[in-house]
Amino acid sequence: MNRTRYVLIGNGAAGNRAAELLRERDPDGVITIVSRGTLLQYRRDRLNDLFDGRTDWRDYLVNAPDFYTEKGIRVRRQSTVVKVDADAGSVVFANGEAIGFDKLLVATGGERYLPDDLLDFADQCHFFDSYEEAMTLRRALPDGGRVLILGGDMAAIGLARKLREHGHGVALVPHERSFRPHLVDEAAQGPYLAALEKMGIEVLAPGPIDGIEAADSGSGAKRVRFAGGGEATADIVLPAYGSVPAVDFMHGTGVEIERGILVGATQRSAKENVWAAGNACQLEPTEKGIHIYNRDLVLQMGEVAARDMIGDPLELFEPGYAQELALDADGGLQSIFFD
Amino acid sequence: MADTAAQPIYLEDRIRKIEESGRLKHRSKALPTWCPGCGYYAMTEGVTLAVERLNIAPKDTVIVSGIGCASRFPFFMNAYGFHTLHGRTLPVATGVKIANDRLTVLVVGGDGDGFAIGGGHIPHAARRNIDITYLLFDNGIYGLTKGQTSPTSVVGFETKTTPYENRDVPLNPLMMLLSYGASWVGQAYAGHPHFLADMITDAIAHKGFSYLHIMSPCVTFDKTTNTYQNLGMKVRPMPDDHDPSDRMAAMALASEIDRPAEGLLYREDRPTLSDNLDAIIREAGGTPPPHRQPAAAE
Amino acid sequence: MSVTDIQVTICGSAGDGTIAAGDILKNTMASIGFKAIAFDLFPAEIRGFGKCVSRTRISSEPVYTLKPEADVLISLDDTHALAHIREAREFGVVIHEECPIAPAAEGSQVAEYIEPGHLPYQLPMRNMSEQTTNSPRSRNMVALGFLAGLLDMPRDAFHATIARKFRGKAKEVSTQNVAAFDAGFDAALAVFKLDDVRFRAPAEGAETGAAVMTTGNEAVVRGCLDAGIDSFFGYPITPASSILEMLAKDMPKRGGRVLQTEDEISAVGATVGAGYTGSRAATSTSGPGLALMTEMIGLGVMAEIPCVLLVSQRGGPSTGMPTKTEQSDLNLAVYGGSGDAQRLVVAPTNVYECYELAGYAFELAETFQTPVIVLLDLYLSNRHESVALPDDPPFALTAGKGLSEHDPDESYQRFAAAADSISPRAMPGEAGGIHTITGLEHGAEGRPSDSADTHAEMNRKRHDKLRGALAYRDLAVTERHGDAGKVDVGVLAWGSTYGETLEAMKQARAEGIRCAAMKVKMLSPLPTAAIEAFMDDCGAVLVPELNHEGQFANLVMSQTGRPVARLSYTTGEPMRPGDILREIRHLAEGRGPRVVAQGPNAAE
Amino acid sequence: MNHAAGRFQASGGTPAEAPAAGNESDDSNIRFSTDPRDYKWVADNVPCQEACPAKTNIPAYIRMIAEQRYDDSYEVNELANVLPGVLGRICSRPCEDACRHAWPGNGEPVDICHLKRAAADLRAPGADPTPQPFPATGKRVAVIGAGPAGIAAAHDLAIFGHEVTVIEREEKPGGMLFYGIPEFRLPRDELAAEIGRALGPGVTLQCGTAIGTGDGETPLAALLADYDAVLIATGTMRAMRLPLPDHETEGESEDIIRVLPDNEYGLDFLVELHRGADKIVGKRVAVIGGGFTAMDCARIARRMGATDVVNHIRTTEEFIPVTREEIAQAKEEGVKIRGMRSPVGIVTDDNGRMTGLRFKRNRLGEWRAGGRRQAIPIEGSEFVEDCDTVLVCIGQETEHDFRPDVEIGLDRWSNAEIDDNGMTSREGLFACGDYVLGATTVIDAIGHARRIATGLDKWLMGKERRRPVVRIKPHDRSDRERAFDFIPRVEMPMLSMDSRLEELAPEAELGFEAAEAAEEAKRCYLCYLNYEINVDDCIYCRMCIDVAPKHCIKLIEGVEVTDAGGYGELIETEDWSKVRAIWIDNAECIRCGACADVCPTNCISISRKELIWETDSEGFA
Repeated sequence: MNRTRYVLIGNGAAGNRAAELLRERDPDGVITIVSRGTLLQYRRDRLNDLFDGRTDWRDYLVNAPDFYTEKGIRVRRQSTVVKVDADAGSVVFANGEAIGFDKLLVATGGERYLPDDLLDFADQCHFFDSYEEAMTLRRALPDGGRVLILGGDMAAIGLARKLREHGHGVALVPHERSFRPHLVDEAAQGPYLAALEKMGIEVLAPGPIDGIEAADSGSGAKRVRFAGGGEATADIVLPAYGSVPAVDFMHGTGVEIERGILVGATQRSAKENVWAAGNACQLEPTEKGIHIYNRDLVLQMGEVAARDMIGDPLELFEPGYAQELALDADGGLQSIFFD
Repeated sequence: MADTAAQPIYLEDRIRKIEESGRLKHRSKALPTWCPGCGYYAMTEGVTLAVERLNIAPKDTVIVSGIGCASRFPFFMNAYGFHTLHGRTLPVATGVKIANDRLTVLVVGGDGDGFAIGGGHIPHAARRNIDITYLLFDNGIYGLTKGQTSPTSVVGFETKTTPYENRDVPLNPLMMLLSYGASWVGQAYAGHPHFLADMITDAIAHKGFSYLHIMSPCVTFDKTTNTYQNLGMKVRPMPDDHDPSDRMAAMALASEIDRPAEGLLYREDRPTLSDNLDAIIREAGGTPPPHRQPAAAE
Repeated sequence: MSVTDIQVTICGSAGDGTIAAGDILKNTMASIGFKAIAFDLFPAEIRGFGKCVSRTRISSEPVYTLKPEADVLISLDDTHALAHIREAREFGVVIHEECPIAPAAEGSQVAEYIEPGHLPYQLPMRNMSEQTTNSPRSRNMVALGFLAGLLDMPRDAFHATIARKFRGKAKEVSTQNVAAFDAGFDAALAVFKLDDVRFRAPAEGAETGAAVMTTGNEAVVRGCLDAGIDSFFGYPITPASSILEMLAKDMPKRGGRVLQTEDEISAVGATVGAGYTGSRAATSTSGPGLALMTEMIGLGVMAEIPCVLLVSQRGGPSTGMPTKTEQSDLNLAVYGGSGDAQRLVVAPTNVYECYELAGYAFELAETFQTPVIVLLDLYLSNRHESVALPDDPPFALTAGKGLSEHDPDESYQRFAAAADSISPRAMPGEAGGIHTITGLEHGAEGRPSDSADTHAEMNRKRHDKLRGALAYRDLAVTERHGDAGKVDVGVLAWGSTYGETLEAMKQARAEGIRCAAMKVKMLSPLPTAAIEAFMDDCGAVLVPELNHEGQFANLVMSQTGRPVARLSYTTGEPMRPGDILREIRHLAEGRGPRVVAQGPNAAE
Repeated sequence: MNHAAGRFQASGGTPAEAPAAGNESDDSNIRFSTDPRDYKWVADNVPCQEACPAKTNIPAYIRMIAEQRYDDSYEVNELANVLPGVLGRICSRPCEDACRHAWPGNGEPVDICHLKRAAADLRAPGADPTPQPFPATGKRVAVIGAGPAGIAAAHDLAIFGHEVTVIEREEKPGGMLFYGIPEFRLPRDELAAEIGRALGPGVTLQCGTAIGTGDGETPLAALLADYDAVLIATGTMRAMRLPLPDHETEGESEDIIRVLPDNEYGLDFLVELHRGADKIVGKRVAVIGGGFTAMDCARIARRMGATDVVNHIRTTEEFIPVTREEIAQAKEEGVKIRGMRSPVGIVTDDNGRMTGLRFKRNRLGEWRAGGRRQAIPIEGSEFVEDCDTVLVCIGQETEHDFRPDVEIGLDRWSNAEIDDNGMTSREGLFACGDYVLGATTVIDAIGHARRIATGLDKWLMGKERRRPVVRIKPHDRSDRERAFDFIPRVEMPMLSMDSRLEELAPEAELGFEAAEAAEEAKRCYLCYLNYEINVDDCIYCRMCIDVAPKHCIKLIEGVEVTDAGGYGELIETEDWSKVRAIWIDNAECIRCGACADVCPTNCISISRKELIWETDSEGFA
């Protein structure tokens, strides 16, 4: 018999949700999740808990390994997709291996956005996008140590809150991409920055970064020099400028990409055997392409895509546009990205 | 004396002569139990003469037998004897020789023991050129088990196991040994005890694997084919012009099964198994222990 | 936890250096004081691109067997590793090649089969090897280095071992391998350690350097050499071939003679011949060969000839499973042959005992003038253990009653009666001892006799004399471990299975079950008294063994007349401690003996 | 030694050169041996020849009969015993007592004697042996007495080339042969013929010439003067006196046997009878004694019409020195033999006529020489047996009346004492036969005479010219079949009883037909065949033992060597390491030849070993 081969690129919520649903509806399908990482799907959004002592990565897994075993879902990790041939129906990995697919879901999510002026100093920075990065950061942060956040997206701000709880010093250098994924004009940032200060976060003057270097030998502290003069030191420098869809590898596959992969109501791309979901996709029509996908929406997308992949599409759903960033009565930040 | 006059045989002179020959010391106390007239008696006497001539002490002689009429051979000799298993004489003898090169190792066995059940060992003993002497007693029948067909039984031979006559072509032992690379191959006839003794002597003296094919009747179970009378008529002396270093010539002789020639068919000198094993030891940086070296080698 | 207990499985194809990598790993660990046990799996047909698997368990505590699962699985050849992917435990590490020579076909890569529970590490071993050594041949070193780096193993110890291993080869061979190793090591330092596979420095005071990784067959060979073996006759057969190979190399250095015979019959025949002549002689074989040898063993028994047979069992019957382990030749070893042909049979339970028993076998053979079978199995023959063999061997270079012990006034009788039923033995070349021996029943002087009295008396003699072997010098033929005194469950085991038995017993005791185990190193004659004493202490007795019929259980029951619970199955693999533990629990619950003769999976 | 001569003599008529069967055609490999071991071998192995005083080569002549070579057979005899035809009838046959065939387990002896006669009877008429004498020596020898000894000696001396004169007192030659032995045992024409042949060329016979100092007698001294040597062969012609306790008082001259009518000495009775005197006997005849003379007297008495003839003997039948046949035939003819008694006196009636004999009973006592037993009288056991005639035959002795002029030394039995050559105490005077031996048998006398003849010749010529030698000749077969061993002894055909008793003359024994002779001849073991294992070729396979009819082939470690230089016991062994040889024990061997037939290496050789006379006219060194 001919078993449908589903390849899901991306080990996040969308991909995993889709896989789960595909399995429910197509018991015989061959389902493969492809991931660049080493770990099974885990809750990146919960990594703050590391600072509560929950350091064992197993605690963040969404499902235990035998969940996949039982469901017969393969998870190819440490596998970087370098090329997709939609017409031939094949996915090629970095090690030259190719696997075939009948239906492809791209759910690679977003990848870290790093301003050009920081590219040279990445190795002086810490990040918080994966368990590995988070653990590295935590190990590098001494008790009561100070963290300097550049930009400051919602994930970083969430972390900042946690760090404060644990008595760490946190400073933040505002940037037009602060508060991402919320879109907040620099001009409109004032009250929100104030809210941050209320949270005990020292807000520094914005400005381009001139360089980042080790503060002094041994301590591991970093010094950040600002183009406009002045500098700041911290134990950890954490660039946090939000993310952009990680879809570069999809160029030239025949799908239409603006920011993300343009998909229709059923998450299907311009290629009839390619779907996209989560932060990798861009819903049409876009008004200026603004899209804020929280976890629930991402799960929905995965589900919609899966339904369509098995040929049982849901009727169009209204992507619930998330509210803007807001302040509560006593001036605290309100965001769907805070759980 | 050359003259044909009946020389009187004065018993006490004979007895003295035998006594002086010294060969009796190679006999055990046990009276041989072969059928009266059996060629094994000639072989026994030949061996006692040979080892005496070669001045080999009984304690340095090891006689290995298998199963068959030869199996009791060691019991009738005053030598270290090992009555082993059917067809396994050569392996055991190999072990004995490898364990101690000082020993003169004789293997005695019949055509059944050697070429039927034991056939697989002969090529290797031969090619390794282990320095032992294999006295193969070929009477073309199984005697101990009371008369069954053997690998050298002639076609048409009727025995208990071939009541409708043997139809299998007998093998040619000499041809085999020659092609196996035996370094000494000879043939003798039990009815010519003096020549037999000489051949046994040469076979033992040869340094390497010596194979002596001894034709003999089975006086009890074969009254028709290999009788003393028939064999006596068949055998012929080795042609004077035969060159024992010519293997092909030897094979030609071996193929004349109707006119078996008595004497040395082939001989060559090449290193024995022990020589080679000791060479290996030296190459490996060891020293062959003296205790098993031939006295000469010490 | 401060205990280190890591099992590494390296899987590759012949030529990938799989076994070599394993050797370096285990030798390094042994050299720095870890206990290690290892079991390599070779292709049945050497060369070709047969599968090679090297399994090594490294522990800071004594270990007696391999674990069923690996903590780390290294694939040097995915096509072979695929089958072993499940061997890695959940959250175990899988290290595999990132860059195959050609774009690999779908389904040919380990990557595709790595279990969700595994932690995969793709590594461009080929590239790294070629970068550092201009050749892909050192992929194994790269992988090993990566492993060492990943587990924070001491780099220098590996360097030393690598240097040792390639001693004698060209200098650059060693340096290139070290370079490849370091490349891997450094690569590992760069990756985030999920910190799951734990490696701890060996316990303080673990003496380093003394222990060497040794296989059962190597230990047997050392035993033979240390016991002064003179002659050896062998015929190649898995898994005993390496004994012949190693002796062929090492015996000549000590003046010994080795002959590869035309078959096993010839091998044992020559061994008997040499033994008769006073040479310390041995042969080696496996079950099928032993079957061929039984007739000659009977002769050895009858003619009272010392000789040693080193037998490594494999899956049977017939050609069976040449590369699988089994303990199904006990009956053959103990009973094989015609007539009442009792001989000595000793069975080592670990690598050190392979050395010990192989060495003592020659003494036993000479002292009791009989064939001695040293009964190993493939698992014991091929597995490595870190053992420290004595510099000063315990073996006597001569043994047994010689001609000198016979009263020169009396005429010499080879089989003269004696209080201990052992007669002075003369050897060819000795004056005054001339005699003939035979496979026929014989009287005291050796001459054949079929008298009823003689036969009865000689049978008695041949059996009685062997009793002495149960109390020979300081050779312990049984050993008890675990709880002393009365226990709920006693496990009676022999051969390689005793390792799994100890593991299972440890766990059982950890679970609070009063449990003891007894190893039986001599199978013939059977130390019945010691066994019965052990049984007296046991609420129930379990006999685990790798055969279908429960041959050892049968032996014990027939000689003690007491019931035992059996755990006998044949998978071709070593027994799983879990299966033994399961039976121990079963018996501990007071549920009666049961016979478990199915494979482990079916057993629950 | 001079072989040429040996061969010459051998071709003089020994069977060696007699035309023979194929296996004898080649003479090149004959050997002659004087090795004592060979003499001993013959002595041990050919018991008949050894027992024969004349050393007759018995196996040879018997074999020739089997081959129907009667002339050769007769010749072989003649060479040894001079008078085959005579001895073939009346010989005392010591050979038959010794015959291997008579040994325990082997059955009855071969009828050696009668085969001798058969050779004589069956040979071609007039085919006499023609011995070639030595060149004449010119020596003259006188032989006194033409009895068996005289005839034999004269015959030999003539062959030695001497000129011989035989002087006989009686009218006819033959001595006891003519005057003692009755015609029914020895036909006179046969006797005359043989004597005539024996005393052939070179012998002068003077009968009716008495030696003595009386009228018409020739003094011995004169003979000694005339001849180079004189040989006395007068035998024992005087009957021994019967000692009778009742009549001890009477002196020699009053011997009651001589004075009382109807009493007579058997010897005198026979001599007178054969001189031609009329002799009669009563109905009841008592013969005292158990020797040949006694038997002859008894059987003659039967033929003279006596109805009740009794032989009274001191012991029993088995101890009397006559052949079994003799006794058997006598009994057939009605002669009674009464044993265990000794006469003590003559019983006479009032007018002095003899009526009977008084005896004492005897019991058997000690053994005596020659297998006799002592008889010990039992006191008070006397009894009387009536009879009409008494013939006393208890023995004979030498008489010396004929030489009052010449003294010679005598032994304690008053027989002549002689040296090795046979010479008496008187230079040149020799003696032989019964005159030296005392009363013996014909063959004893002949055998002795021939030895003395050799000695006399040696004395005359100063060197030995004849001696025994062992002739050894390869022989390729046994000449026998095992079946021969089971042939029963052939009975001698006898004249019917009534025609036997009618008159004195007719011969009782009719002699063998050719077929009978051949059959009997087959029975002979041919002991002269020597079966020997050539130890060099022997492989000790014991096949010969396997087929041996008895324990005649032995595993031996040694053999006793006797002082005589011959072999004694074979020392047997079952210890292989001591088995020096497998050897045929010729004492046991019955020459069946089975062993030689089966030997795989043909190491069993057969050779004929015969004791023959080697002669050399030049004498031996």
